[in-house]
Amino acid sequence: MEKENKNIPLVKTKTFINPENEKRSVTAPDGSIIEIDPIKDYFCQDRPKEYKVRSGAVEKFLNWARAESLWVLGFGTGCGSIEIPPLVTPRFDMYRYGVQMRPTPRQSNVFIISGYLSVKTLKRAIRSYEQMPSPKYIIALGSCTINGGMYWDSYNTINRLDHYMPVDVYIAGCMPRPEALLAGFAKLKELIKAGKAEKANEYVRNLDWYKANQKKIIKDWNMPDYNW
Amino acid sequence: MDYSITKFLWTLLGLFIVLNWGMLMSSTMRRIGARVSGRFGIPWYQPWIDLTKLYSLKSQVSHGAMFFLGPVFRLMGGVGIFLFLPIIYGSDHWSNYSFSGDLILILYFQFFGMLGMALGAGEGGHPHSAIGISRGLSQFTTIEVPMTLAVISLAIQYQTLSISDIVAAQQGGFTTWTLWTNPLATAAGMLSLLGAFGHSPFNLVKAPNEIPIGPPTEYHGVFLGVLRTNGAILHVAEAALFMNLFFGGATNWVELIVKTFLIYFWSVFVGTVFPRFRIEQSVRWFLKVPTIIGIIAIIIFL
Amino acid sequence: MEYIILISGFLLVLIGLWGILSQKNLIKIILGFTVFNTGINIVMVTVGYVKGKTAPILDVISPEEALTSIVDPVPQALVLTAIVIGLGVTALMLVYALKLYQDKKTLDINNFKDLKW
Amino acid sequence: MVAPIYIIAVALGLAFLLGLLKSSSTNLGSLLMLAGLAFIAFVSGQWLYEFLINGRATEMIFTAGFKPPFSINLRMGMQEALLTTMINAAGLLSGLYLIDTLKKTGINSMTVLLVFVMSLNVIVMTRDIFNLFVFLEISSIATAGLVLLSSKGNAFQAGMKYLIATGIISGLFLIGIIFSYLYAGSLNIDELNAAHIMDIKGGAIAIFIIYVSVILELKPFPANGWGIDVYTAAKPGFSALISSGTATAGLYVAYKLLPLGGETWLPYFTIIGAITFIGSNLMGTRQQNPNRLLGYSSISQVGLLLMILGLSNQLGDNTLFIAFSILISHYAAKAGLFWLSGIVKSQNLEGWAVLRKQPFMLFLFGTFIFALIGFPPFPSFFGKWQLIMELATQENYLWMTLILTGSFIEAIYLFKWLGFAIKLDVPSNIVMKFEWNKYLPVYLMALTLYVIGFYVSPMVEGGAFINYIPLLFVLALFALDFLPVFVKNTISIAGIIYYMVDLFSQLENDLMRQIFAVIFLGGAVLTLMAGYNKKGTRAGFYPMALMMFAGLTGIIEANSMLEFFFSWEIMTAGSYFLIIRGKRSMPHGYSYMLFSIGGAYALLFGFALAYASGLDTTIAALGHITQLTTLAYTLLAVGFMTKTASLGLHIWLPGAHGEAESDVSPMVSAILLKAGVFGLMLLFLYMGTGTEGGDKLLYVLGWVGALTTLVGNLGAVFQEDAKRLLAYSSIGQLGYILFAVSIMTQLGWLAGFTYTINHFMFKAILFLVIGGIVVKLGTHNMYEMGGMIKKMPFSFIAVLISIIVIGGIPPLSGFAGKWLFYHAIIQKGWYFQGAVIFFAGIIAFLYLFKLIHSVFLGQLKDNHRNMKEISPWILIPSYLLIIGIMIFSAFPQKILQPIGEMLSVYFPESLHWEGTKAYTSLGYWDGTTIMIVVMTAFILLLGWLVLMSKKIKKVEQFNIVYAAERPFRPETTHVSYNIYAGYKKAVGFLVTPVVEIFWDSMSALLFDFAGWLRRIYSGNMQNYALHVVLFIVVFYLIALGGL
Repeated sequence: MEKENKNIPLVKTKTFINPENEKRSVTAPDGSIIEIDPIKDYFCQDRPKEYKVRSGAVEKFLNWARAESLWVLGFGTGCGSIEIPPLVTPRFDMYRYGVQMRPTPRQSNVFIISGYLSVKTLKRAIRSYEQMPSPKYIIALGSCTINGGMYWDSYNTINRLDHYMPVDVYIAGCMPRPEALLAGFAKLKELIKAGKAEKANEYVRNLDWYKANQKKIIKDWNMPDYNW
Repeated sequence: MDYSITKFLWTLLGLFIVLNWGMLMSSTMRRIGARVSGRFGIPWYQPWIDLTKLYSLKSQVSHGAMFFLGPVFRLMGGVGIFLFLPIIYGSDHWSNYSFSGDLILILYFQFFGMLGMALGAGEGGHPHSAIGISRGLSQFTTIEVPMTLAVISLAIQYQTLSISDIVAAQQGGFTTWTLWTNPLATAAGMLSLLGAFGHSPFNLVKAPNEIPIGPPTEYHGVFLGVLRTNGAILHVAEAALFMNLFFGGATNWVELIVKTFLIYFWSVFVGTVFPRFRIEQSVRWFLKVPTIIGIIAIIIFL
Repeated sequence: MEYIILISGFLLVLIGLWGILSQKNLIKIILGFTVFNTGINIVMVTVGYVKGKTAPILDVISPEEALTSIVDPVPQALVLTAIVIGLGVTALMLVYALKLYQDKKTLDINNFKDLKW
Repeated sequence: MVAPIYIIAVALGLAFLLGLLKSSSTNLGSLLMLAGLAFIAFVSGQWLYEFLINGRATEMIFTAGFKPPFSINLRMGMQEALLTTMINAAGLLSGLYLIDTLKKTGINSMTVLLVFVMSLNVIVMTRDIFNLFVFLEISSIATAGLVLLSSKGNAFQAGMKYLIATGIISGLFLIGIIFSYLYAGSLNIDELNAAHIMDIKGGAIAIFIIYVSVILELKPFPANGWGIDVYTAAKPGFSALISSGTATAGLYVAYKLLPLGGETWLPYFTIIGAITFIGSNLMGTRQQNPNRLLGYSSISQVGLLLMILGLSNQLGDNTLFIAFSILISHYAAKAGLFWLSGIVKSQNLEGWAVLRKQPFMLFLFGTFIFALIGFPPFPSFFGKWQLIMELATQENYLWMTLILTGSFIEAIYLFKWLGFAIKLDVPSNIVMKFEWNKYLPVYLMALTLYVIGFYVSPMVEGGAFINYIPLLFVLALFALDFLPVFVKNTISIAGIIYYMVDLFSQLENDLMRQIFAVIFLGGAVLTLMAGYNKKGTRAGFYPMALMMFAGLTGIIEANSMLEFFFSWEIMTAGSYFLIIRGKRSMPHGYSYMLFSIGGAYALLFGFALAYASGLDTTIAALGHITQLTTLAYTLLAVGFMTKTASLGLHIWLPGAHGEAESDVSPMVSAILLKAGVFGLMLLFLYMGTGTEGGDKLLYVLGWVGALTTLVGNLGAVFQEDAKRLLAYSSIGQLGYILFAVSIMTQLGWLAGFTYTINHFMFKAILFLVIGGIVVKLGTHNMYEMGGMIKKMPFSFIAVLISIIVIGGIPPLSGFAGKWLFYHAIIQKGWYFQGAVIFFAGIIAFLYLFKLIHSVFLGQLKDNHRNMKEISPWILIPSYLLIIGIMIFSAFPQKILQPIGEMLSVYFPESLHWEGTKAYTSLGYWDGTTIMIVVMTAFILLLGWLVLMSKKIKKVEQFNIVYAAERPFRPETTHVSYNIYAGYKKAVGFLVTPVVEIFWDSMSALLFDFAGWLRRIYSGNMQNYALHVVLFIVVFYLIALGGL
């Protein structure tokens, strides 16, 4: 599915570089001068590649394993993040379903965008998402991620999450209760088991479009486009 | 000295059993923990699923060669302890490669994995990794003090450092266990075990929610899978070591399973009751009560 | 009689020493020094003196008599030498006093403590 | 043959002749004066030659044709000839040196100089006590006259003080003479000596007066303020003459008059000598003015010689040898130093750094300093050795202690001075101008020291066997110092390899020495290889390095204690120069030297006790010490422990090793420290077990070793400086070795050997590699490094392997040490020491991780981006050592079994081998199998990971999970500084620098005491006169007043 650029009005954007990240030069021990570009030098500049989606019995089994072992990144974005902690309480006990919290994106598969996403947080959310190993999934929680919800005309939040990040499952409501989240997980599991949750590849495929969208509202990129 | 293929296969089988028992043990412990807080907890087979998933993830980044080798070192640490440990007393098949060294070998082989992990995590470049390692090493220096004292006490008691001989000396019933013949050494050893297993209050290496999650912050996918594999093996192997030293060893797998479970449970039990120490508290604690117990355990033999 | 001279010789030595140790003026110290030297010379002469014998000068008495009648000549010879040396030393001291005076325009020895410790 | 009387005749004649010259014809005058001085030097030299070569009999010269007592007579014997030659040589050279000054001040001063030298000659030769007095006075007057060469105001003051004091003293001397004449009826010294004046009533007073004045002439502490000022104020050229000439003559006077009072008076000489020796040296520690410092040093040396005279009845036949060898060192060194001081023209010690502009003069300066302290190959070394040996046979421990203490205090200020000269910034306001007449005397005096040192060495028992070949090699390298590094390095390595081959043929049956030979010389080759990456000439490095290695070789080769000590001191000197080469090494080289000298004196004391026990000079004498056995062993152990840097004596090491140059650090750490280990092993082998004191000592040393390990390792944990960290680690490792050898079982020693070999290998690697990196990155601070693994992968592997060995992680060879340790400790029953050792062993992981993490892992710093791998010349030796480690790890039995067999001669066998498997009564270990198992398993597991891995994306340093932000800079992301803060909070109290505080307060105490004491030198000439009088009174009260 190819996204089109029409949806977003083209606006000339001016990038902003924090003085801290301006180019600077340092002196090496042997006296030579080294130019440092803090935005580029420290980071891997490569574009991501799509991974191969296999089929067959083994892959089906592995998909089942992926579905039954959902590791959620502990990253709360909006007011919805308050709905996540109850999931580990006896009342909801998401561990039963193989859903666990992980503290680092490197070890997580599932990213719950829990509610409204300010531009500032969006940048962080994108990075965290990009740092997660594939296959990875996004659950968008609450109305704000769908159309901005009560923040639809806010100057500082986004209205449609899937312009910026590929969403697997939307959970509507303001706010959805933990039960809805559990239902969301169930839905996600279904998708994974069916082999339909390959949005990570879609993100890679349409990376330019996503990046263009992201850059339209995020002015101060202080890292390269894609975060490994 | 048996280098035959048969021996190798038996050892591999033993490793497989230990790995699976380790995973089962960990899920059981987590279920117990869940029940304490009124939950169901994970399914008993969750570790296997997690492991499968980790091994089947599709993208992988690496910070460098040492980052890549770190998990291998770590796994080697766990496997090594298993290899050099006579896991079942009186069994040729399950004595593994324990003929190549005695208790000292195992005590020092623990560092193999620690060091490798530390280096691997270090190359990851994440500050939390380094902080976690520095805590882990700091704590480990003091964990080993009561352990060393206990080992010396055992060596005086049994006049041997060979694990098989120590187990042999404990055969003959419940009352001949070190637990009863040398309770102070056992106490020192079991207190040091709390630190070695790294459950609360001594879980400041990974320190969830504080420096999430310490050394393996950058590890993911296959790397994490290797680390988890190691965790399962290591826990059983270490528990088996304590079992051999203090609780009469095991003459069959069932005995091993029961005893290692209880030994491991001891640390989980303490962990569910106490909150986490700060590093200096932990260090001081190990240098106080367990060390004093260890010293007394030696003094009584003087 | 010899004892009186001997004692007075020693007394002079002590007076000289007292002068050296207590006077603040360099010239007075040098005077003390000469007194000290004189005392020593007197002591030396006295030690060599034998009661009732004459000076060891051979043109008055014959050499044969000399052995029994003159006092020991050696101390006298020594004293002569010592007086000469004392003269030399005193002269040098006075030169030094002069130099010191030229340097600092004073003769008070408390002012000459540039070198210490 | 020219009769000695011509010395006087020609000098006096010339003096009068000079007076006739016009005052403007200074050139002619100076020529005449020099000719005169040369002539009298020739006369005395000719006599010396006659006595030495032709064995001529002593000649008496009777003046005026009469025999004593009616005439003055002179004696020209061996001693007189020697001393007058020395005096005249000094006179001639001083005359040459002062020629400009003399020309400026006029002909009269030349006259005075001639008369002065002549008077000293007569003082030496005369056998008439009154004549002695006359010429003493003449020399005093001449001295006072020559002080005026310096036209500074303070020279007048000094001369005045001198005149007043000597006036009092000579007056006193006169009274003494007249009274002794009264009792003995003669002025001839020989007859006076034969007269037994002591037995006559009142005779004691006469003797007392003579002695007190003779001693006062030698400027005893504290009644010597007048003398010091002369040294300070006079022209250095003349001070040299006072120091070398007057002191020589004065001492000979004392020697001549010794029989006058007989043995009952000797102790007073000794006591006064000792007080002077120690007191003056104490004063020296506070001096800032080089001339004044030299003055104190001169007086202290005279005190030492006075002591030796006082001890002459105990030293017996050796008195003259001892006195001469110390005197000649003092003579040449002090003259040389004073002359140098005139060349440098600096009023403070710091200004001497200007010597660095002329390295050869610096070399001479070092020569003089080392000769004064008594380092080999200078005569004073042999003299001091013989002195201490003889004193020990007489059980004169108090004097031994005092002599060594005094010498130590002397070293304190002399080495401070030398350090200033070597390391401080070259002052721009001081210019050293080459004037041949000033430089030549200095050269000659230094040459004298070497020649005489070589000449006297065979006179000491065992000295004939000293192997000078390595030293000649060193000398050759000195000569070749202008060559580029590459050539010199090759020559050095070739020489060492040749010598090693040669050495091995001698050590066929001595495995222990073989092992140490490999460590010392093999290590030398490997560490020298790293030198190939240096450029330029590297002036002075090679002679010094080779000097250290020559010393180390000598230690192995030594059969006698003298050879051992000789080599030990050579090694110390060489290593001192190596260490002090580092940029910021001055204080550390200084403390290294002081600890080394302290240790060397402890060794000397111990050797002396061993010698005294059986008059045996071989090293085997250590095996049967009967005098103060425990003390002897303790002292020897302490002596060796200064080199192994054990607890309490370790504070020099971190700085010395940490600040040394990058390839010097491995030399001094991996190799030099093993000299101490070798010494300890030798000592313990001879000592054996079973003696009560010995066992107690071993027990204490065991604890010391354990605590050293703890302190060293803990110290390393909290270091931020990479090389200091390694240095502290060395302290810890040496603690292990000390502990291991103290166990005194086969297992313990095997552990000791394992640690020794391992430490040699891994510390060489670490210091080489880390040193190379430190140089390359331009910083010592680990927190300023990071991420080097990507730039320097080979270095990383080398360091990784080393730290695996240090940590004792199987399968590498470090584990062998740990395993042996556990078994040894449990067999021996040293449980708690063992627990401390193992605690320390685990602490090692903290610093090892810090080291490798901070340098190689973590974040790469911006300014290190373009770094390349360190020089292959550093990596090659490192990888050769790694091969060694690997072989040792895979086949430990190949090395440990022969060592075990060697040890089974000394200890009951507690370890046996079956194939590759080692058994003790406690357990077993099979290094080879472990290696195979671990390697196989590791490869399989690596295969597993590779198999499971997906396509790996290699990412950059900031591609980390950073709470979804980016790190600001590498510096803020690299966790290294104070990484063990929490640990410090918990156990930081253990690293309170108690030992440093102790030594600091000790030195503060010493300096404060010296500072308090020197207030007696108020500068007031009356006070000084009072001191003289009080000295007489106190001496009288003690000697005759029954006090």
